[in-house]
Amino acid sequence: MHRYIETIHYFDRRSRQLAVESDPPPPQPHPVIALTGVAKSFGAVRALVDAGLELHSGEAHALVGENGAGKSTLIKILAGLYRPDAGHIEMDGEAVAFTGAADALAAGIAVIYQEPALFGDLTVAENLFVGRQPRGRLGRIDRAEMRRRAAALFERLGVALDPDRPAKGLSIADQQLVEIAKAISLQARVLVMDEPTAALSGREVERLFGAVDALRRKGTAILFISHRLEEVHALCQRVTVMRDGRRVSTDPIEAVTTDELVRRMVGRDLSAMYPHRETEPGDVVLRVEGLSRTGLCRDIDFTVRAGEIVALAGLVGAGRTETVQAVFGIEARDAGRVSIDGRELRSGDPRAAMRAGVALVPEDRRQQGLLLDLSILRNATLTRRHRLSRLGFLTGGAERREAAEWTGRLHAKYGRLTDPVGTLSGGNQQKVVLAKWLATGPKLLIVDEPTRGIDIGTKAEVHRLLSDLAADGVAVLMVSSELPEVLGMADRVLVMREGRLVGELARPAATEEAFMRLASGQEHIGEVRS
Amino acid sequence: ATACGGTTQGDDDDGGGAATGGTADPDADYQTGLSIAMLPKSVNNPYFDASSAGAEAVVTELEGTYEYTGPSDASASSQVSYIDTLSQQASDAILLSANDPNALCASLDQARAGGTIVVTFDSDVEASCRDLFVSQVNGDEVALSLLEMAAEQTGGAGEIAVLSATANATNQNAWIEAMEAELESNPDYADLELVDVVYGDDEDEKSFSETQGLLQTHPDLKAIISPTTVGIAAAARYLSGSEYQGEVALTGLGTPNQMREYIADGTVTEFALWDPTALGELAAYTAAAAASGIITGAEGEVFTAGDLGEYTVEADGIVTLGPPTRFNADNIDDFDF
Amino acid sequence: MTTVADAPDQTPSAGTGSTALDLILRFRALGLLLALAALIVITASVNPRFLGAQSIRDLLFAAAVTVLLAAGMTVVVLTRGIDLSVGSTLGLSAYLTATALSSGTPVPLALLVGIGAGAACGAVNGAIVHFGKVPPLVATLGTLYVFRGIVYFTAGGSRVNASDLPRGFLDFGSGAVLGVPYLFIISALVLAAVAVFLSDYRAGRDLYALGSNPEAARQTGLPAGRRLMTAYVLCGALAGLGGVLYAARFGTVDASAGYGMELNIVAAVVVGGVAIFGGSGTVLGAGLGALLLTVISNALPVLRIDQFWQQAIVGALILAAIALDRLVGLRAARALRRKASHVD
Amino acid sequence: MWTRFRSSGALRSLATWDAAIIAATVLFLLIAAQSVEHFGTARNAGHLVIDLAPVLLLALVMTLIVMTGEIDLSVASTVGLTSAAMGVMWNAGVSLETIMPLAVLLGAVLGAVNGLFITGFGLPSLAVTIGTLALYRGLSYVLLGDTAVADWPRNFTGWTLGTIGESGIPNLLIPMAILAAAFAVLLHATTWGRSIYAAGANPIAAAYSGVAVRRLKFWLYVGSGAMAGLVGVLWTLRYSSARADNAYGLELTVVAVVLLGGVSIFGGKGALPGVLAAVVLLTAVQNALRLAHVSTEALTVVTGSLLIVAVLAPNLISSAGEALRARRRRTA
Ligand SMILES: Nc1ncnc2c1ncn2[C@@H]1O[C@H](COP(=O)(O)OP(=O)(O)OP(=O)(O)O)[C@@H](O)[C@H]1O
Ligand SMILES: Nc1ncnc2c1ncn2[C@@H]1O[C@H](COP(=O)(O)OP(=O)(O)OP(=O)(O)O)[C@@H](O)[C@H]1O
Ligand SMILES: [Mg+2]
Ligand SMILES: [Mg+2]
Repeated sequence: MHRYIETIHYFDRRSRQLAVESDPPPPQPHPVIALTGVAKSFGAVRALVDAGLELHSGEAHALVGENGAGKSTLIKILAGLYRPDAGHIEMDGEAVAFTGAADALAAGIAVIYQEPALFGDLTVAENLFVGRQPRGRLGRIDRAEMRRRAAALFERLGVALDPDRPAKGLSIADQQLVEIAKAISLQARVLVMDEPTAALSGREVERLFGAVDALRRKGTAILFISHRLEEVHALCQRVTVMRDGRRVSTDPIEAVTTDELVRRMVGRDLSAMYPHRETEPGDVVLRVEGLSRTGLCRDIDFTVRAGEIVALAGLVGAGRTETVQAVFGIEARDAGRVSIDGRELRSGDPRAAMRAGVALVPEDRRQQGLLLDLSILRNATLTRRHRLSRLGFLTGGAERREAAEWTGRLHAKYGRLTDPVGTLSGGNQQKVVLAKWLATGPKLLIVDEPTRGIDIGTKAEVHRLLSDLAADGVAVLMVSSELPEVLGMADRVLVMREGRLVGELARPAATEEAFMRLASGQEHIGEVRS
Repeated sequence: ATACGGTTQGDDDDGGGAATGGTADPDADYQTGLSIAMLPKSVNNPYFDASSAGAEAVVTELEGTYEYTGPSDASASSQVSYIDTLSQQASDAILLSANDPNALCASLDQARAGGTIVVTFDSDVEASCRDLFVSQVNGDEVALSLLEMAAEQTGGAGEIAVLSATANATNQNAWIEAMEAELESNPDYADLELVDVVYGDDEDEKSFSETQGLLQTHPDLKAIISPTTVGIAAAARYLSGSEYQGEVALTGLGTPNQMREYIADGTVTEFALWDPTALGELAAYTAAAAASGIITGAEGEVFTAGDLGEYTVEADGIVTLGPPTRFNADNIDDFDF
Repeated sequence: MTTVADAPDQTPSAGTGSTALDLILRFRALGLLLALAALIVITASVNPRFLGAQSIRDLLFAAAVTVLLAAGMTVVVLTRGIDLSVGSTLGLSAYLTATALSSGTPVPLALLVGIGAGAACGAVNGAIVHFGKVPPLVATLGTLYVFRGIVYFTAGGSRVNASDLPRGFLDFGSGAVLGVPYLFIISALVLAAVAVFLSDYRAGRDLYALGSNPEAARQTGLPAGRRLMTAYVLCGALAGLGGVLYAARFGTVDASAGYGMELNIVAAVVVGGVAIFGGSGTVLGAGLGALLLTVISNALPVLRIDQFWQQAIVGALILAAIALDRLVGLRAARALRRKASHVD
Repeated sequence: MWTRFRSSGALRSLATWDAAIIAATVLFLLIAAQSVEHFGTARNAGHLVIDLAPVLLLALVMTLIVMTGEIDLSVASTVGLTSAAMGVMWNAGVSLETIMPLAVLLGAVLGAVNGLFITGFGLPSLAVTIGTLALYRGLSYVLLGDTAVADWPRNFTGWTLGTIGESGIPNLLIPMAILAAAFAVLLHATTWGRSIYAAGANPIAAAYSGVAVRRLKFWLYVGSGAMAGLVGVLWTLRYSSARADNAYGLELTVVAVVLLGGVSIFGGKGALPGVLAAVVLLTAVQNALRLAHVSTEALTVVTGSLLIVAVLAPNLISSAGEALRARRRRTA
């Protein structure tokens, strides 16, 4: 609990530092845009049940909620990408129905999506203006003009990107910056930002806020989604909280403390989330020495002992995923040793790692974790197919028993084992991924963002599961972007920055300030803006 | 050897004929109600359309049922399926122009076992696999008249080249062989040199570009002989549009309708061909005769093919239409096919 | 973690990316040009007549149709598509044009018939792909058979002979100015037009975007349907025009016109450096690819290389071309990655 | 109603495309046997079996390859090249007993070349196999040029067309059936088959789950080549003619039946029974149309249309289902 309180105080301090002088927006006859009673389901998943939102011009409105609360889905409905199953959208009091992104754009709604989606083969400048390139004589594209505008835009945002380079190969951060520049250049009436700062550093965030606030003052309505509450306080005048696809509340930002916000988001006392656990770690299971991958991570040394939960923390883009990928061997390492129980693993050979008892629950469920079109059965038993076979032949029975057992143990909810796994809710998908790896009975369990996009209940279950495994002597290496999770679960926290291991925090010493200091490389958290 | 498309050890044990067994009754009449089908190298080919017209006329005259069927690509494997189909429909006779001398044998044997008479025309198969072969002309005659024309048009001296059809075409290869032999032996042709043989695969475009190739590789080329209707037309069209028009002589086997304009514009002086319609007629008569037991395919048997007159079966069950007709500015307008 | 102010020295220093990109593009074009030049020089040194006016004219004649179809194919491939039906489309258009002409239709009208037929075929493909959500490979493999079948139906065994076509049309087909055939001039002009369309017009750029990242295209609200239709119709129309040129050049047209041409065209496009999975490549590259393949098939006989070797060599060349492309691509990617990364 | 339709496993499996194609095939055979003269005869059945042999054999491996999201357009050229090579060896006096295994081996090598370019250098299989399509066909012309080798021992050529005793069952039927069964088991009941589906459904996730995707694909191409070699032997003996242009253009037919069989060109979806049915259907339809004196032209159109419909139909059905469910939700 005390750790959690600290979080809040830290947030509050930080928000004061970031805060932009905000004058209250003039009262509006109609909200620019209003959503009421919106519902949306994806097969079994009810992403939105009864969501609502009002945006006034000239206000910055925050939308907060746990992972899977339905924020992004709401955004995609606003952007015309999804059709709501129920509810309606009004602009200036007029009912509207968007059939595609084009409609929403035409109506003046610009969106920065959670996952940057650029055209790798086009230049940065073209990515900014695709579909609306400046035109010269005979309607031909005026490249010089386009470059000029791009440069000006980057100037304003203080981004040092060459407009003529291809978007392919941009870092996540740079990709996000391009998306932001693009949205801002649209001069839209409504600017929606879905976790735009997830990949950005303090300075970039400030510049972004500067630009956004300028737009707001000109009357643009801003919808801002973020898991960083200090930013919410810094930028926004009002805040709407969502939980499990429903609107919980909407208030002026001064009216709610961060403390209260979190309680509403989570719907229960956070400190209850992390099962307490007394561990006396056993022998070293994983030893990593001088691990390097060109351009991604460098000279990483650490160990994980049996029965220990070690967190690999850092800001998004710090290279944590790259590191664990190299440990598991899915990506070859350029230098260094990785050994399990003292035996070195061949570089770039995940099968060897699996034989040695390593399991990796990857960061991206849909891309790396599951065969979405195949059945739960197939997915759950894929990693065990050899052990379930006799002379290479598989008898359906054994597979079914195995799958049923593990999905059962994890309380996964589904119709039939033969349903395509893609039809499950995010949380249950994540459970299938966990099931397929726990079934291998690993010595070392690596989990990368184990609770990303899964709902609050499942999250607690996953946490309990991890600590139970640790208690049974499994070595657990956890990558997570959620600070409370990291601090709540880990015995030791390894902090990464820019592909390097910059420090280690043992349990008592692991506080947000300590972490932030290491992770952001800013010696004194108090001097962010210097 | 080439008669078997290049195989080295062909076996011509039983010299065709007798396969139908029984004895011939020269005085018998043509049966009516025979079902006769023509199976060309490929449908969509004007030359075979002409033959088909001839055959159809005969069959209707004999009050039989006629069918013209075949693959759209000139490949042996697809011809096989059609032979199988026909033999199941128990046609009395098949008139076949083969894409391969051997590939069809198995199916043909089956067909003949089922009592179907197999008469090849235009392009033969192994003698053992068919009852009779209706040859457009005696192979040597063609070769001779082609060389004759080439010699006349080149003044009997200089480089000549051959633009053939597909590389496996039995008849083409036979003619080319005969020409080579004649060039060797005949002193009149001492100064003629056959410098190259290229294949246009009976495709207009390929023949066209092969002609280009010839003229570039052999600057001193005096004449091109193209013993295939597709080839000569393509070559003529190329020459007529090029600087070689009138410089390089072109002769071979072509249809008057295709060559008329090139005779007119002087690209071509003289070329030859038998009448494919007549060939079709003769094939039909031969098949009908065999089906009616008038002939068995044994050497020396005689039968009457309507207006075409009387024909004698030669060795290996071959029936020959006669010497090719030569077409030039004087007579070309008398023909329309 | 950022590539910005914190560490200006490590930013993707201006130009690096783009020059790397330019390098690839230039290199591809360069590679093709070098190959072309080498081939021509060698051939000419073996047989000077290869550079003779006549020979060059023949070469351009042969290239005209391939270049045209390659241009069309590029447009489709850029959108992650492919059109295997171009050969059949060309056949259909060629036959319709020829019959129209032989039945006394004025040339301009016949021209429209040919192009129209092609465009119609393209529209069918586009509709099946976009509305039917059928993968392009499958859809056009199907229409390859269907269109060819239609040609067989209409043509049967008949063949339009040169003598049936108006003199003017044939003269146009075999005519040339300054040794350059009209047909090639047309192809060249069309190629240029398509090139400008793809590089300088929004619709053109959209095609690249669609091929590069369909999901992003959806988010950006690009009119995917309209663009796809445009691409396939354009490809079909060019195949149609190709059919007209074919008729003009060969004079005789039968049901087999353009049979089996599709794979050569795809090959030309691939050799020309257009990514088979869309998004990158230029129509000029494709044009060069087509030209290169034509030069090869014309040079090999002149080089007295056994004609039976020709196809084999073409095949080997295709492999070489895509392998080279991949190599260059990897190099560039690694360069960019190193520049983009903040980890020194 | 739609819910019930979806929720019943049995019905759902019936609704899958390969089930549909099997039903269609059976139906067609029955109807044709009744309505088309000579179709139902044992003799015709024999012809059918022999006619579909090459396509079926090639389709077996092609199915696995397409299942992994790749394609092999060079199979027909590989058949041609092995056939040509057989001819050369035979002329050189090598015994047929030696030639046949060598031919299969050659096929495997040619397949390995494809595999190397695709998995080794990571090149798109479509482009690579278009290249080898030209290369292999070209090489077979280099080997055999314009000649054909035809004097194959009668006892071998006879066997390919012969029947078991008087039973009227073609000799080819048994081995083909065994092979087909073997591949069905391989794909549907072995760890290897699971890996194939995984690699096709999502290569990244497959790799994360310990599937050696590249190695898997490489060996599939080797297998494809070997099978093409086998078909080369079969083709040569069946037509007792080794020629450079053997099996020209067959690759498109093979791809067509695989897609017609309900295998997704993007990989991960499909089943072997569907493909087997598709082979029978396509061959039977063409055979029946020929017997019914339908023109060659029609055959071509039918083939193409079948292919498009095969993929179009499920899409239309599913999108119709979507609409239905959407409406239900709105009304609910
Ligand atoms: N395309 C989809 N298909 C199926 N389920 C989906 C889809 N998109 C979202 N979901 C599910 O809908 C729920 C809400 O997803 P959404 O992305 O809106 O949550 P979120 O609030 O944006 O979470 P986060 O904070 O992680 O972005 C989740 O359970 C998710 O798994
Ligand atoms: N597609 C890409 N191209 C180039 N660089 C990339 C790409 N993706 C990530 N990077 C860089 O690699 C490093 C690690 O990226 P990544 O986001 O996977 O790290 P991470 O610590 O796993 O972050 P998270 O797991 O929170 O996403 C970052 O510096 C990022 O900029
Ligand atoms: Mg979200
Ligand atoms: Mg990560």
